[in-house]
Amino acid sequence: MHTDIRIETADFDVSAEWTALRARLAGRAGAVVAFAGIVRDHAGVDRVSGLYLEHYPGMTEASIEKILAKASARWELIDTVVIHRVGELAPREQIVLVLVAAAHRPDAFAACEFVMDYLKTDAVFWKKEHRPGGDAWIGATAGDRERRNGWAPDDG
Amino acid sequence: MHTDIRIETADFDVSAEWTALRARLAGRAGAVVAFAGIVRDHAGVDRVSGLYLEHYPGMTEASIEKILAKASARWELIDTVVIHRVGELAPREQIVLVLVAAAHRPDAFAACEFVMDYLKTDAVFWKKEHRPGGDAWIGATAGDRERRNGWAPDDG
Amino acid sequence: MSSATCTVVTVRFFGSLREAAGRGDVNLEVDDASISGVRARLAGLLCADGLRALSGQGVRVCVNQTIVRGDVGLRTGDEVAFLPPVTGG
Amino acid sequence: MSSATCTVVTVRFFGSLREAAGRGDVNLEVDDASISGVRARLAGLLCADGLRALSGQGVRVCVNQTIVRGDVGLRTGDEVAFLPPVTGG
Repeated sequence: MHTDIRIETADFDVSAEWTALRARLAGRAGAVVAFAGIVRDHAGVDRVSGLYLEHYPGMTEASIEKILAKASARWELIDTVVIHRVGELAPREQIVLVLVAAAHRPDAFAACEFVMDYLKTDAVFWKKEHRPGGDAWIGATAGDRERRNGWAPDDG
Repeated sequence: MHTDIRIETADFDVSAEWTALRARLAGRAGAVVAFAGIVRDHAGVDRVSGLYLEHYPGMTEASIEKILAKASARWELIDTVVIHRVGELAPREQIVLVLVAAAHRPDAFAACEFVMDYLKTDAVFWKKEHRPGGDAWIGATAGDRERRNGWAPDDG
Repeated sequence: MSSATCTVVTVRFFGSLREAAGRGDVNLEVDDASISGVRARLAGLLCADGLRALSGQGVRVCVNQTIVRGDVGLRTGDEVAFLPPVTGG
Repeated sequence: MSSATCTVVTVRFFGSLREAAGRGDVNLEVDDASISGVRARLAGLLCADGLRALSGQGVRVCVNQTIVRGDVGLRTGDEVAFLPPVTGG
């Protein structure tokens, strides 16, 4: 499986990543699923004027590698790309891109969603929301943990 | 909800579609999921040298509209795009693109997969595979129907 | 048959049925303005295999792009379509 | 303290702990070459709030980018990191 993990301050270009992935694919790939996370301008009832994302170089990449290894042990994947931004991000900016190519559609969908769910709970990032009332460091929510734990090893 | 349904002979440009969708999104969109189906060079053990896709202009678009209406009744969606190609397609060519934007990730993932599952069973297309032993019209498989029926109205 | 008493409909065939019928569409004048009237008229037009395919498993009949069940009446200008099982994606 | 008996480690703070500690990293000379030795040394360096935060709920300690539980020994050059609860995506 081809794997690409990148932590970047600059915005990523989904078009370029998609095109590069497609160029790598041989004829056995039947499905590509892409997920992009975008900074919303609110969180619940609170307005959010931006996010600050921090990582631990080395450890962060390793935490994502572990997630991709888990995914490729469960599904037959051909190509996976994870790009995660750090630094200051304004609303409407892209935060994260997950690209998964597989021979079959169910594998590509499940793996992409699995990777996103694990990124929320297991990837080594810290996230601060800028709100009118002040900044707030936010962690994974109970809902995030529930979704992650829903991927029991035997339900895939 | 913004909706765009197109049946085209020419290849589509995921980059252009992605960029256009992002430009339409306001700050409440937090998630974009894209699925692209690609012609594989085999089906099971058989080599496949290409596909021929046929549609019924008017009725095909209506069948996809109905699928998108079902999806938007179940999930909170902001923007959906379905582009489906017809005509002769070679292995590695793109067949179908489904783009879904939503405020939240679970909605975007579920709706995109739902739309793909329904396209397999309910969208008005006919598909012929070119194989070394001769051409074969193929229909939705038992697996396709199972996946579609898995979206019972009360399990979302 | 006189055009005054005749109903003219378009019949369309898709996918494997288009191949079995040897054509994509045909305009038919039918005395019996109904699906069964169309089928009777097609009996004089298609080969046995083509005709049999129209009643194959999973084949649906549409009038003006709406699926119909059983026999229904037709008017001049109606479009009757025979659809084999569909699959997209 | 003499450099011959001292262990020099780098301590790093992330996210809310970086803010609570008022710094991202610091090089520490510790006589007691262990996590508890680092904590003792930090007591003389951080304000009470910062120190308390290091023992907050969900805080994990890493040595050379591997999570450790309980107290472990350290060598010169080791990197000790305090990680508050993570979230990506």
